[in-house]
Amino acid sequence: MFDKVLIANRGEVALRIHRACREMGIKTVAVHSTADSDAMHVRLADQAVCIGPPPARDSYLNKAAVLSAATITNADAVHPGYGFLSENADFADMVAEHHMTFIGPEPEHIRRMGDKIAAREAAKEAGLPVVPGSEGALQDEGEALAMADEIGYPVLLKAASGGGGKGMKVVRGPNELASAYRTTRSEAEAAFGNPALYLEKYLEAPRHIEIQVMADNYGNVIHLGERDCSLQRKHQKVVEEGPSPALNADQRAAIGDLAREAAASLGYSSLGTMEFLYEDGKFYFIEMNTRLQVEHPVTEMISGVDLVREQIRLAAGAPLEYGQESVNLCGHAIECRINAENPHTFAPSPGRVTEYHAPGGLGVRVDSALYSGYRIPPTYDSMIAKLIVHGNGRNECLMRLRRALEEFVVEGVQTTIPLHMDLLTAPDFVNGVYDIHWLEKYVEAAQA
Amino acid sequence: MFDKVLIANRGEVALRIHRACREMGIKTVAVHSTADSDAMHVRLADQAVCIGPPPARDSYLNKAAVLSAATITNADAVHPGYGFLSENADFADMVAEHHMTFIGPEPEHIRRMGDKIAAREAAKEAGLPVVPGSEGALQDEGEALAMADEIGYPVLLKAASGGGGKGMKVVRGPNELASAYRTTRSEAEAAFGNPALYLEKYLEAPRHIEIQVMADNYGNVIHLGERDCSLQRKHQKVVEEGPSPALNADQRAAIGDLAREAAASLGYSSLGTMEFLYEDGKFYFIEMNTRLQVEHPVTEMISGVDLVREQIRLAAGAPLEYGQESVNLCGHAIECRINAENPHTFAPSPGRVTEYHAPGGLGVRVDSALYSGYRIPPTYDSMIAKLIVHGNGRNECLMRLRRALEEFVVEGVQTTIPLHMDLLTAPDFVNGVYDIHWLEKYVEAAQA
Amino acid sequence: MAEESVNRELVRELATLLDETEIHEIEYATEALRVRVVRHQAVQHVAAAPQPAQAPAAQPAAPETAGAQALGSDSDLADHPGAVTSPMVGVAYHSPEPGAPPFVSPGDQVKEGQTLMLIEAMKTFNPIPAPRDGTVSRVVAGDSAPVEYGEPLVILE
Amino acid sequence: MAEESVNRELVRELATLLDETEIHEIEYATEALRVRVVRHQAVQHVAAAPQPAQAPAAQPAAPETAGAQALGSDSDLADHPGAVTSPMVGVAYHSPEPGAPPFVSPGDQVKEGQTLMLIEAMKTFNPIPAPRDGTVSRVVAGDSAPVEYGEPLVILE
Repeated sequence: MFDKVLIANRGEVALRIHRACREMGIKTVAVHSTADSDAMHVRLADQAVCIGPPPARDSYLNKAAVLSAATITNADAVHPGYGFLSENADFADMVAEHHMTFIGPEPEHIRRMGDKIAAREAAKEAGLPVVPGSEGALQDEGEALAMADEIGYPVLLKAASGGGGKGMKVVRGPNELASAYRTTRSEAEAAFGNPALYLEKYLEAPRHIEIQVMADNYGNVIHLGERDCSLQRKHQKVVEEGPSPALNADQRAAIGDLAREAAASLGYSSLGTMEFLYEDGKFYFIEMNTRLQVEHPVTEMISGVDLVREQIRLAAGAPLEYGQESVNLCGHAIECRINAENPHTFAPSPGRVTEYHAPGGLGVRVDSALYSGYRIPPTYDSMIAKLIVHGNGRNECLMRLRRALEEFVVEGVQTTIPLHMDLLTAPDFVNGVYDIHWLEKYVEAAQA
Repeated sequence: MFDKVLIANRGEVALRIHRACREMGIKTVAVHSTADSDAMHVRLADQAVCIGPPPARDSYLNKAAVLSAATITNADAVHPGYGFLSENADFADMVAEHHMTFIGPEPEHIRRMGDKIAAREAAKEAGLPVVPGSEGALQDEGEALAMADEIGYPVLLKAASGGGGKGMKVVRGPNELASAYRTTRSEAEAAFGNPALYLEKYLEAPRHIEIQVMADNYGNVIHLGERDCSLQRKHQKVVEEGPSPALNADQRAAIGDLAREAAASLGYSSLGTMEFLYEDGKFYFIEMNTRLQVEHPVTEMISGVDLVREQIRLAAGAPLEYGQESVNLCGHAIECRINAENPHTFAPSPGRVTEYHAPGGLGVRVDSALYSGYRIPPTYDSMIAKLIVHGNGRNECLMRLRRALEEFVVEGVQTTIPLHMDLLTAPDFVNGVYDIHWLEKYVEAAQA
Repeated sequence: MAEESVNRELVRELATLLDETEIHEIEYATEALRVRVVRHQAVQHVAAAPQPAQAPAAQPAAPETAGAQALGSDSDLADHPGAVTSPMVGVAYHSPEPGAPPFVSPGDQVKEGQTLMLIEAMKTFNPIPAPRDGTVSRVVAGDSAPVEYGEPLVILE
Repeated sequence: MAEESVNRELVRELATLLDETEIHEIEYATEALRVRVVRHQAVQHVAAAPQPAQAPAAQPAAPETAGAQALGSDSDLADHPGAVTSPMVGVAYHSPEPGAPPFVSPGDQVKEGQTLMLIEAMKTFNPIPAPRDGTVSRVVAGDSAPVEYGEPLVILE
């Protein structure tokens, strides 16, 4: 096992990783920008290294700085968290070249899954259903038109190197295709330096359902059920839950086994998430995340598995300690992402947190690096806390969520806690009847 | 189900009850003394009634005030929590006379188990092993001497109405008996108004192990495993854990079934705890608590059962929803009671909490009514928080406990957090090798 | 003003005003005296205690009572120097029996020991005696209204 | 009032009032006297951030550095007006190669652009130039010592 892990991240996930390491008896090195000197994980870590000024490109995205920090502190592994360098295959290579362990999969898997077209091909080969569409990058407008005729409108044009909802366009008929093709292509070029596009069937009202898998270096893979992350705003997940209100046990087992077999046939190791769209009883693979995810606590609460601990163990070459038959999903969990934003306009609200009081008691978990007096820097992501509740059933879980939100105090900045409170009064959410467009419409209606 | 529950308590347990009610959609009435106007449960409850001045006898123990508050707020049930009126059979009777429900067992069970001699007799009849000793109150010194000769020294003289460690004396030989008998008798008279004594075998180094039972009004009873509460100081529990490091699965099932059958044969309903001493593989019943216990979260964490919710359901006449075969104890849990006391001298340390920050993350639960700026009144119990951690095994649990204690911030008053940190470095505790005297000796050695 | 002694009442009054107006600083000067009171921002000592998110239910909330709904009204009058407060939780009655004239009305002169109201608790009616001679300036607790411990019943001046 | 001696009672009384009213500052002036009592916030803004309970491990902790162990020493010198701070994380070297004389020593006059140290990061050696002319008053970072971003290397005066 590792002696010392460098945490190449900030905020709640840095604290999450610190906690896992601390509980495993592993020393931690925090790296931080000058804006984060007072961050909680910096204070708790065994060692801390300032790696640069506030802009992420000069600190948290600065591969040389992170690696130098790992070198001078004699860390033997680097945990990248999520975001920043977590899906940077070159960084993973560099970590290995420096004789340290990157806590994640092999760089080749990161690289392959980071390219949307390659990922889709890999998924198809591995037996996963994909959204019908072009087999590779489109040659030209003509191919796009022929393809769209074949699979039927509406279709979606997507940048091969896109992500975060950028470089996408819905085309509802052949008359729109030519101009959409040209626009998306130049957007893709501008945003990602790669104009390659592909085209696929556009699903009208799918859910976003993802399967958590966990694989060791010896070919053993298990899945830990699904998370329903359909509640999104501007392609950012806002609320996640598991199990999905839309699946029954047979569907869960079927897609879980598909994901598990796919990971095995890819030769994948470490944690990973297969993301699917789900519509009319069918799953369509969209991408695979080769890292820890923000919403991982949902799975932890229903499976009893500490995913970060397992991720570290797997990276150290430990085998999975149990098989699929020992995975026992129990109860229901919901996670709310709480952002420092105006709950109506979503304008960021950085600044000093004058009071912070997290809810407690049975079935309530808070993952947050906030504390009273902490100043939320304006430089980074606005997510400041994750509230995760667990209950025996979904209804118990919703009731618990309400009482926990009522107890949550964050003063001095605006937060999205009121949005989550409002959601609990929305019959569609309470009934579990929502798709990936639902929240966007709900928010628009509330703003109108 | 009830519409409105009056919470006849204060502090963390009042908040615990409020949370359970809130999650069940039941309105809450907080009652409080003038010293507790700013208490968290008072602020969170749907209604609050000031019932008297700070001394407990004039407020929380004032039956008329509590009942009047219930009457004027139209509460339909009263939850007594633990301590105060929770084991007062007369109060339970009065609640019933006012056509409200006392959330607990029938008054006759409270009454019977509140008298140590009657409880012992009831337990024997119900098939529970008891510490060998006198069958009832001792007639005189002569009977005491004969009995002690029969069961062998050392023996313990105990006040029939005693509790909290008062009115007890260990006698190591016949020469000490006469004077001990007279002293304990007059102490019992003075402290409890009842000089009746009984005598029993004194166990040298037992563990305190208790079984949680849950019974409905229809004769169904289940047990939820044991809690090991051997870590005590001055007969107050300090750390509790479950499962006990001393029991194996067969022993657990055997004593659990005995407790379950005893509760059934007693016609008991509601939550209850059978407390045993455990030495050399044998259990000895000592008493039954007919109420919610401080350490109930240990059982909640390993069983997944919300005990307060169940207690309220059972009081409303609902049946148990599952049988013993569905009880699935999972992992390990440890609770630390955190008191506002000097961690070395245990001198109370009331006052203003200038900063409060509870630990969070996976497997960590905090039950506390503290908040930054709260003033801990000097009038009541010094317990200010319970930290409960859950893990897959005992070692994981201990590691998690350490990291959670490291994150716990309570400033402005002294707390026993450092004592708990120290305990984690004590090999006996880490190895689970302790009895009910161990902590007392550990603390004495640390003070020397 | 007396040179040696602090005008404590004045300072307390300014502190109260500071609270009430949510101002951070008050400077108050007369020819003889200048007083400045300051409260630094933010950390209100009770601020971390959650406020219930639910709207108050059936009963009328006391004005300015944040958090849990207080029982009666005008509980801020409890600090009034002339307030006679309830020594117990119960229901206040203005008259000895329904339809009878009230024990006291505003403007009445009362003697020490004279009954001002009855408080019913646990089916017993407890007379509330006037603690001193005075004039009833206000009857605060409503007839047949629930009252909590320490709640003002009558203002006697 | 007595011109020379402090009216301690008055100060104590104001201090008590400060507590009682939870005010942070009282200024109290009469014609003869002006007294101001202030209590600075108890709440240090970072106070809720947990402090590690573990003693620092092998490396020497920076003086006055609470919490996580800082890498180098003298990090409080970073605020010194003459400090030349490290633009990167790495290892500081005083000389161009082992055994060679150091680039600079205390007392040396240096010209803007003159190399003060090398910082090794990712196997490359980065010269740290003097930002201006001056005299080296102190060499802060040790030879072959790890340095973090912003850590003082040399004091130039």
